[in-house]
Amino acid sequence: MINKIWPSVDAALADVFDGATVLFGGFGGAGEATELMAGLLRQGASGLTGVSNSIGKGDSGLAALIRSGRLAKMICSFPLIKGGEAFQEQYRAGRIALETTPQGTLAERLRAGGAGIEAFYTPTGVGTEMAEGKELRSFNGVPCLLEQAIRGDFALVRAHKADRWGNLVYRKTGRNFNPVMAMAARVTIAEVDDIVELGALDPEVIVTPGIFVQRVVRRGGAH
Amino acid sequence: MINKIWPSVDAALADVFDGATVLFGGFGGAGEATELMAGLLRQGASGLTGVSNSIGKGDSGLAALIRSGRLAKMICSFPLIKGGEAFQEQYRAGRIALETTPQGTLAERLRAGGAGIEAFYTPTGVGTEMAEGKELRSFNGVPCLLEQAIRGDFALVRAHKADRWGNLVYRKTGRNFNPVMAMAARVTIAEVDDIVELGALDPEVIVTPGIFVQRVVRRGGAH
Amino acid sequence: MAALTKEQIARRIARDLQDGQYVNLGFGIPTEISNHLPPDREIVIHVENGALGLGPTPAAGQEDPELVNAGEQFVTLLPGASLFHHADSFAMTRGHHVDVAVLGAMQVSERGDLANWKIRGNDLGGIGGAMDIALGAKSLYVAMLHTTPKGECKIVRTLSYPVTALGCVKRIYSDLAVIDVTAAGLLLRELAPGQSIEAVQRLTEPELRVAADLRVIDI
Amino acid sequence: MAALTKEQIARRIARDLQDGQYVNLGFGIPTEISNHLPPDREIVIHVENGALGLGPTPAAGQEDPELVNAGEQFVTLLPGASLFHHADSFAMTRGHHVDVAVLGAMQVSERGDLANWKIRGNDLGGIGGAMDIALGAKSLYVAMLHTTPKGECKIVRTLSYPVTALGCVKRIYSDLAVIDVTAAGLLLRELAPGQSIEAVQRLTEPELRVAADLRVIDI
Repeated sequence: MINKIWPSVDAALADVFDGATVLFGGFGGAGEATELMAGLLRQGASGLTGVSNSIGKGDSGLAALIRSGRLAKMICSFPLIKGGEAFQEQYRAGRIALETTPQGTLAERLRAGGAGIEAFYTPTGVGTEMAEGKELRSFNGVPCLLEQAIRGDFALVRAHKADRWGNLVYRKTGRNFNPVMAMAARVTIAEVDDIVELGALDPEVIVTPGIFVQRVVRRGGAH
Repeated sequence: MINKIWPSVDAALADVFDGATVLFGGFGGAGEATELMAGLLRQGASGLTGVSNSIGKGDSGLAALIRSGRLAKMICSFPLIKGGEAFQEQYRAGRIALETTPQGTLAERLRAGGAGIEAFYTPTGVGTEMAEGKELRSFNGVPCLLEQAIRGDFALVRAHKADRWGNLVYRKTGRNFNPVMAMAARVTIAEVDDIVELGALDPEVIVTPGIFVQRVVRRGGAH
Repeated sequence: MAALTKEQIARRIARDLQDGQYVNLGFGIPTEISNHLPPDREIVIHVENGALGLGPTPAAGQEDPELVNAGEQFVTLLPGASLFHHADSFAMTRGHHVDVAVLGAMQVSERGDLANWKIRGNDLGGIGGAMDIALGAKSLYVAMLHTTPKGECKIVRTLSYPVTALGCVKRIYSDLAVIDVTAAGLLLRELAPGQSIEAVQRLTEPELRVAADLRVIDI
Repeated sequence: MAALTKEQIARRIARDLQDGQYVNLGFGIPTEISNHLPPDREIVIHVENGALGLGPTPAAGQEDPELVNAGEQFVTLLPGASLFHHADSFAMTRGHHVDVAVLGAMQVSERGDLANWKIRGNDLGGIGGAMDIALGAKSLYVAMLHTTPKGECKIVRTLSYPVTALGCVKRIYSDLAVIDVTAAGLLLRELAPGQSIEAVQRLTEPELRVAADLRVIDI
């Protein structure tokens, strides 16, 4: 019997290893796996490469991980945001590397990683700083940059409901990066509001099929 | 007020021009826009490039268009199927060109066209006939072929329900190529079982947002 | 000689949005546009974080933390709205499905190059979705104050700020004027009430051509 | 000396599918496997035309023309099933999310190269999803009769039929044997009842190594 429901956040995160690449879902406070991020802080893995739209705010979640020196590198589209001092301090102290990538390119690179597409040509970023060191090539008269897939060892995603097969649905703009990150990681761990019976989710409305999800934890459950 | 509902198949197809590229949704009889295909036969445009998973069966739909000599070229993954004599006759008589592309590559090329991605590298087809004339390049040790986006002037898609903004939901495996074809065409015409009030489709379950759909016709309506 | 307020700029832009258009609104003045949409038109607002069909700002107490726009402000959905993930959302912009995007700017060049993401000389900058949106919208409008707080020209011959996208801006709406970017250079189409061609030209680095039907912005 | 029937091949393969695996089944013998899945395991069947979690063939009169598999046969969905479009479906295969694919074959080489889509010398062939699936599955199994109807070897040193994918086959299940493709060549693991190593070798072009624990297929 397939049962991807894990009893606790800590159990689900136990095998995150030093140097792993971790994908963090969420945008603007919506769709963030806050309990998994807090769990990762307890868990202690370091030297991580983080992939996320931004670098976290204040002193919880991704910002807390960064402040604790657990990330060696960030790949993101918003390294400079209000409340993002944790990252800025680490960055200016030379303790964290940064790869800035346009938001749409970030989403597409993750989807490519999940879909087995190794690289693609996009017009975004041509003529900008983002083009530095990247191949420039035109197709049908459209100049494009070559961008490569991103894959994660782990993805920490937030969803609304899950079943024991790992099927996920989201809530409103909490969806954001979560579905493409779920595709792109070897181990996707989903933090969800509710766990429902198998069959309770209409096959037509499942956004992330369980094939992309390895572990599910319920919010508000045991650490 | 946005109203993408068109009164008839013939009106919705009136501007299909000679030489247009037309994307035909459907797989194995599911999700085929049969009334739009019959309408295109009446409409008379010729020299078309068709994009579809197969080349149609028997003597209706795509097969009827091909038998009538209206397609100059097909891009598909199944040019040889039981019941596909219409295509085979035209092909062997040198009256239709063929580009065979693996099914997953076909879906991805259409999605790329819709997403503004001009080209991508995929491992599919390396070492096969499909590699002929295509650039071969390795990423992270994975040999890949360069494949280019496909875009259509028109897409004839089949869906289950639509609203006047053109939002679509599908039924079961009738979904298949329809959502990526809707993305990839300049004018997407959707043939639907039902038209519902705006707001009747839950925003969470809409598969094809209306931005990808220009015209909607109801099945069983006027020609 | 008063320049337009930011709200008046937003109102002016709103009038140019057409029934049925899909529109992406950036941070700052552009966000304000959604409060001034013509009531007789259906304009579908796209946010890159994954929704089409935004409605008005929610009433106090009605905010949903999982329903925000790209500026992290609470929003609502209209009937007909749809939700989707980031890759699909940027397929809409990059794939030229969005009709109009309105973005803020630090600088715009006479060729329509846009700079709006990073201060000159800064090591960090938040690019977000600006590059994808600037390049992908069928028409890109810029909404901005005509000069910096120090009075420096923001409409320039060549960008000195880091580029967002090249040759993308179609029209500039400032507090002083409405200016089209054309193949023949910048075309002054409208002036704020009380402004003169000469006054606007003094605050604009490239030479302005003047439209035959130059008008005063109706506010 | 009876070889296995196609149904027996399908049964034998079904026994190797593990609880929780995502499995794609090609045309022919592979399709038959779904009728022999171990009842104590949950195995999630993927079809490339857009569903996960296929159930048994529908009862007569219960067929839904919009619910078919890749072979255009009517299917059903189990609780837990999901539906998706073609690009997402092939993301599952190309992106190495599908654990096992079972495909038919015209030829398999000793290096695990697969030919299964086009007759030698034919101008037309239906490739469909075979290339994507062969290359993307974590483990690719082949289900086939050991020889052609004319008695020609289908397991060969080098493919003479058009290639589907190179180096992709992990295991071959035929009516005569179960053979692993290993870095050191083909390894004979199981024989059909009444078959001998020598008899199978005679019908197999490359040299077979024989597993230390060679067994008879339990049917």
